[in-house]
Amino acid sequence: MFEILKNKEVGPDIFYLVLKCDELSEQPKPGQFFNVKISRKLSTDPLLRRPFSVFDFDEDQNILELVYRKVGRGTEILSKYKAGEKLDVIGPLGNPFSTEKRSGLIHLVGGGMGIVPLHYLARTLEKGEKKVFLGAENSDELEFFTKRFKKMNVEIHRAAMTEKMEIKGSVLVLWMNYLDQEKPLFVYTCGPEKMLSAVEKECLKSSIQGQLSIERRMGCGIGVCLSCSCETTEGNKRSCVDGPVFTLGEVVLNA
Amino acid sequence: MFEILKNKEVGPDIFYLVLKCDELSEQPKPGQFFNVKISRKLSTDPLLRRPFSVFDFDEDQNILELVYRKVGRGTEILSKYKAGEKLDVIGPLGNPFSTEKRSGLIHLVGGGMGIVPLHYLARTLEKGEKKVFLGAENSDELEFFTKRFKKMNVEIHRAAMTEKMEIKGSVLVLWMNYLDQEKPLFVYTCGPEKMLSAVEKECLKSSIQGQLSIERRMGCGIGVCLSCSCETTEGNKRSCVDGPVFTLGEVVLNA
Amino acid sequence: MPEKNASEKFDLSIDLAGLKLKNPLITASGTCGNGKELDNYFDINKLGAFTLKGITVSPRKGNKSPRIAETPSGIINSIGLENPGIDQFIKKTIPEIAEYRLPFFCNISGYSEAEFLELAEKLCGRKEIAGVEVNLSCPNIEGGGLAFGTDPKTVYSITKKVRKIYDKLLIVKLTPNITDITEIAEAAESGGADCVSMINTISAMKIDIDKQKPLLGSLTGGLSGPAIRPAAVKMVYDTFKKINIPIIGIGGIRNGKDVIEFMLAGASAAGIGTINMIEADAALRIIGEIKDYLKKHNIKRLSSLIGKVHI
Amino acid sequence: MPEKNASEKFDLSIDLAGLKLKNPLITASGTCGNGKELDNYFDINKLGAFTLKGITVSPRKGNKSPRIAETPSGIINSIGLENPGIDQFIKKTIPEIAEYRLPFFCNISGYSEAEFLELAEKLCGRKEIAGVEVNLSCPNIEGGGLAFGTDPKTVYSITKKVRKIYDKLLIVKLTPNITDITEIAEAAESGGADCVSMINTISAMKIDIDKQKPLLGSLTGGLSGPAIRPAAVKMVYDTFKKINIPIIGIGGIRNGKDVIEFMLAGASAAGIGTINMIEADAALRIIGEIKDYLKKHNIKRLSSLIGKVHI
Ligand SMILES: Cc1cc2nc3c(=O)[nH]c(=O)nc-3n(C[C@H](O)[C@H](O)[C@H](O)COP(=O)(O)OP(=O)(O)OC[C@H]3O[C@@H](n4cnc5c(N)ncnc54)[C@H](O)[C@@H]3O)c2cc1C
Ligand SMILES: Cc1cc2nc3c(=O)[nH]c(=O)nc-3n(C[C@H](O)[C@H](O)[C@H](O)COP(=O)(O)OP(=O)(O)OC[C@H]3O[C@@H](n4cnc5c(N)ncnc54)[C@H](O)[C@@H]3O)c2cc1C
Ligand SMILES: Cc1cc2nc3c(=O)[nH]c(=O)nc-3n(C[C@H](O)[C@H](O)[C@H](O)COP(=O)(O)O)c2cc1C
Ligand SMILES: Cc1cc2nc3c(=O)[nH]c(=O)nc-3n(C[C@H](O)[C@H](O)[C@H](O)COP(=O)(O)O)c2cc1C
Ligand code: FES
Ligand code: FES
Repeated sequence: MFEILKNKEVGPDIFYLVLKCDELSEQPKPGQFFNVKISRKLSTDPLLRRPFSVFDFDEDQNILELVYRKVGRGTEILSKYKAGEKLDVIGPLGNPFSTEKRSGLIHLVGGGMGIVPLHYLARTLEKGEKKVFLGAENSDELEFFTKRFKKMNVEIHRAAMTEKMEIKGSVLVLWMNYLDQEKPLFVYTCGPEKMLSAVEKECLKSSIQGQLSIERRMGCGIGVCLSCSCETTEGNKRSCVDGPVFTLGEVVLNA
Repeated sequence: MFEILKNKEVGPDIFYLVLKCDELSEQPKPGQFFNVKISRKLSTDPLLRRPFSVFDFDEDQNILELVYRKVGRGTEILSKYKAGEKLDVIGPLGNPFSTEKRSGLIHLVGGGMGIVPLHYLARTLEKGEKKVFLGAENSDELEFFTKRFKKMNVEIHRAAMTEKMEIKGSVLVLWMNYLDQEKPLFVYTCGPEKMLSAVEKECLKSSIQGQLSIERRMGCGIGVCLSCSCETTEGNKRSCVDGPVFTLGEVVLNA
Repeated sequence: MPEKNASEKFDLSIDLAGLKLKNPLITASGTCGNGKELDNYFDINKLGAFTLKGITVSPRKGNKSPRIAETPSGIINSIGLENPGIDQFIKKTIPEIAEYRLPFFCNISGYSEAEFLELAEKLCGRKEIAGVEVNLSCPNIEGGGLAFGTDPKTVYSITKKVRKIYDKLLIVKLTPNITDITEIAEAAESGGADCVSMINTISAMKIDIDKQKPLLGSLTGGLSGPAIRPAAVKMVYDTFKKINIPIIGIGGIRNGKDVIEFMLAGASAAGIGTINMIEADAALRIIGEIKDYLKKHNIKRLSSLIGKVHI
Repeated sequence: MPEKNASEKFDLSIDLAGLKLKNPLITASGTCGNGKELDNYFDINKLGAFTLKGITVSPRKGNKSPRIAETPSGIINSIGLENPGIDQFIKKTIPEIAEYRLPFFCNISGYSEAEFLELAEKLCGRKEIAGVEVNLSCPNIEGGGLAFGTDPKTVYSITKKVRKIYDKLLIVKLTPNITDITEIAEAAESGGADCVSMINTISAMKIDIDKQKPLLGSLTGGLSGPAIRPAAVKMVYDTFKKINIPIIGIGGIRNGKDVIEFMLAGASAAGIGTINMIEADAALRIIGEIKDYLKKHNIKRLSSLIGKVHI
């Protein structure tokens, strides 16, 4: 059981959840996720856990940060929890981003809540030249993320669908503008599958290596139920334990 | 939604729950109960509400006091709620004790959590001679109740099953000792059905009038489902709306 | 700007085999009393229709208590059709409901074909009653073996005979404790039912592990509440493909989204049962939630959603 | 004081048609992977037995995603028996499980009688496998109409033929989507099954009301989890009266009390499914809770509870 230190709205229906987690078996890596039980102890509804990516982690104090959007029943109930209450959380789970040192430009392309794991990733890739491309519906949704990305050594580019930031439109278009001028060494991406698919296509076309993180509906999060199977070049894989991070080109995406 | 002001253990597995309830449609009367939803908003488990008798009510400040024993899943979850949280509660429900003025001795006989409604009843019957007989497993279970009854004009007699208080044994035996010496004008009783049945028998034998409050497993608490039916001299009645308070001799008890 | 105002108006009305309901919400039998209990909490005239408590020929005391047990997101009941019998019902209940302005359905249960016919006959011509719901499915009754509603031939026969006698809305209520519920629905349709209502409760039991005895006085009972909704939706979905009469979807509805789910699956109306036991005025909230959905999706007529998932 | 210590020891062992299990907990097929996944969280040798994921003759990719939906206190799955096929299973999975010291059961699904026989034949004589569970009940497979397990004759025939080929523990797994599950249990017993396991999932569906489409890729699926427990307990209770072979009770078990409930109803062992997806090491907690119950009630042998509610 992890104690809630903070659970507050930081954007339109976007919540920032900070947990004190002293009994972690291992330090989370970027791209991994935690699986949160939403119901109270002894209640069986909602039954399934909800997966959330690591937004940040402080290894000195064992403080885990998550960011989630209120989209349905589970996240709505979660948003009502107060500081001081405890949550039943398991993790870290899943296959992380590769964070080996690379000497060259790195792009991080995130859409919507897909931005979350890229934050911890960018923090971990501390050294080295990085550009992060953030997209959302409007600038309010990006405010909290921007504030946090500004604290680190990374160049930030932003697009919103309903108002002009660097451009008005999708982050994909914004990113492709840059791709016309420069060829990154490696691309990390997370967001809606349509976006992932487009990013992947561009990268493969230009022989740019990279990784994506996908969000398939999960049952267990620990590899036992096959709810999260995705088709890959090597047959079906489980996105919870074999993913959520995959190499570009590996997974058949629902575009 | 009523705000929880206090929810703390005041005896072995016995909790004292204080609620601020400003939107009450009417002031509760002794013997009435409130029906408490245990699950969080949007959760459907536990599904049914749990009925609890009024322990006390402050009409100036709209403060409702309940006392409950942790016996199962619902009360266990309830015991975890903290001050500041809100509870979905409906009431007051049910048919109350008659509190007409009576000039004569009144006995109140309560066993276990059956003591709860007798407290508010005794408070309401402020004037007039009253003796209250309290029974429980041990003195710890009676401590909180005793403290509260001491604050009012009432003579207190106590029995415990596992240790000697006024006697060691059941409150029934204790009460019958007094009954040998005096004939009350009216008897109110609440507790296990076996006890109610014995009290009723004694009263009917000695032509003493009185009322009892029974606890039947309820579905709705508002008279729509017939889960709580009990057989009476006038056919089936619903213990939630026609009761929980009945006249001695009216209900067929499970002795 | 009259258009804007107009676009805020939603048509929740439903045509139930010729009977017009102002909205799809119908109380499910046995969970809502006979009107006045709920009317303490809200104006029941706001409901689409009201199904009364189950009625039998002779008075019944019902089952031994306890009659209710809680299970995960559900309840098991074994009320056992406690009711004063049809004659008392006609004398006392019918005059009581006369004061309300909404259609009332009478839920009838028999222990033989003859009893169903007797009940239908006695209700025939009662202007206060808009329809009869034939309960072929109550699993609580100790009437030797399975419920009437598990055999298509019996269902056809009872429906046909009741149809001959009863000229207003005839609803047949289906039991889910069956391999293929669509066969029974087809039998009811062939027999002349105007619509089917589904589902009744799922056979279930709970054991008191401390006493090492069944918890309910009658040993077993019927499961209802949100727990059963996914099974009920599937049955409505399957049945919609097979019959041409309207379906009243019932089972675990607790909010407007659930009503929409049943309607998309094929229901024309929605029965609300267990939720009323927890929240007496749930119907008011649900109507609001249905409107919110229509608004969000810019849908004018709720009835346009019926069976839409099949398209 | 040796007596005191002795009274703290409980015998949790169970005799499953001659196979001795150290405790009644058996993983339910498809919800627990094939051993190593759960072994990351606890020593799976502590389980009574382990049922492996469903296997078919040919490899299967499973159903389209989404394959899982949440419902009140339950889930609907439509995995669709994704598996590598029996040959790959024998080559890769069997060597992997060889390292554990507990009985493994192989859950087999066929699309024809012949396939069941082929599967049984290939597993026959494999010392790593203690038994075969014949899944006649999976509702997910689009195999034309109802599941094998809804017809007593088919069940009898398949059981009898598999029995001829397969000499170790033969479990027949029953579907709850049926009017009378006891008929099927009797057919399995007559066919020579050593025990039955029950229940598989209940047919169900969920609709995505915003997309106005079924939520699951395969449209419908099977309901499991606490929601179905009351129905499962009732079926075990009914079946216990009719057959003389042991029952593995499955359906919504989440704690020790639920195991006790199933055993009182008539189960000799308990399958744990959905709970493992939420709490990987639930089995350890459950074993502790069973001991707490035995202690509280001063019961020495857990097996003394089997069917006790019938007495
Ligand atoms: C690996 C992974 C990491 C994620 N990280 C984040 C994150 O950091 N921040 C964030 O806001 N969201 C994240 N999500 C999505 C998040 O899990 C869902 O938004 C959330 O589970 C929705 O729950 P709900 O009850 O509010 O919605 P409901 O729609 O009511 O949920 C019903 C069921 O569907 C599942 N579900 C619904 N939407 C999704 C979805 N998009 N992906 C997967 N399952 C879904 C739920 O888990 C639940 O089982 C992540 C998902 C995955 C798979
Ligand atoms: C009119 C009335 C007034 C009551 N007042 C008090 C009170 O002031 N203080 C107090 O401690 N208890 C009181 N009770 C009993 C209290 O309602 C139950 O102890 C409580 O509902 C148990 O819930 P649970 O989930 O912990 O137990 P569980 O056993 O897990 O409950 C399961 C179900 O059984 C019902 N149930 C279990 N025990 C009882 C019981 N004894 N009576 C009725 N229903 C039961 C529950 O409501 C629930 O629906 C009262 C009961 C009634 C009917
Ligand atoms: C307490 C109770 C009493 C019921 N009585 C009847 C009845 O008399 N006749 C009938 O046809 N169905 C009866 N039912 C079944 C309901 O009408 C309904 O079909 C079922 O509860 C499923 O809907 P729900 O999940 O919304 O409750 C009863 C259900 C409950 C819970
Ligand atoms: C994800 C999932 C996969 C399943 N796969 C199988 C299977 O392959 N074979 C089978 O016989 N049952 C399968 N089942 C059914 C379970 O074994 C079990 O019978 C059912 O889930 C009820 O138990 P529970 O409520 O404890 O989960 C599966 C269930 C789930 C949830
Ligand atoms: S979610 Fe269960 S295997 Fe991935
Ligand atoms: S509890 Fe429903 S009528 Fe009394």
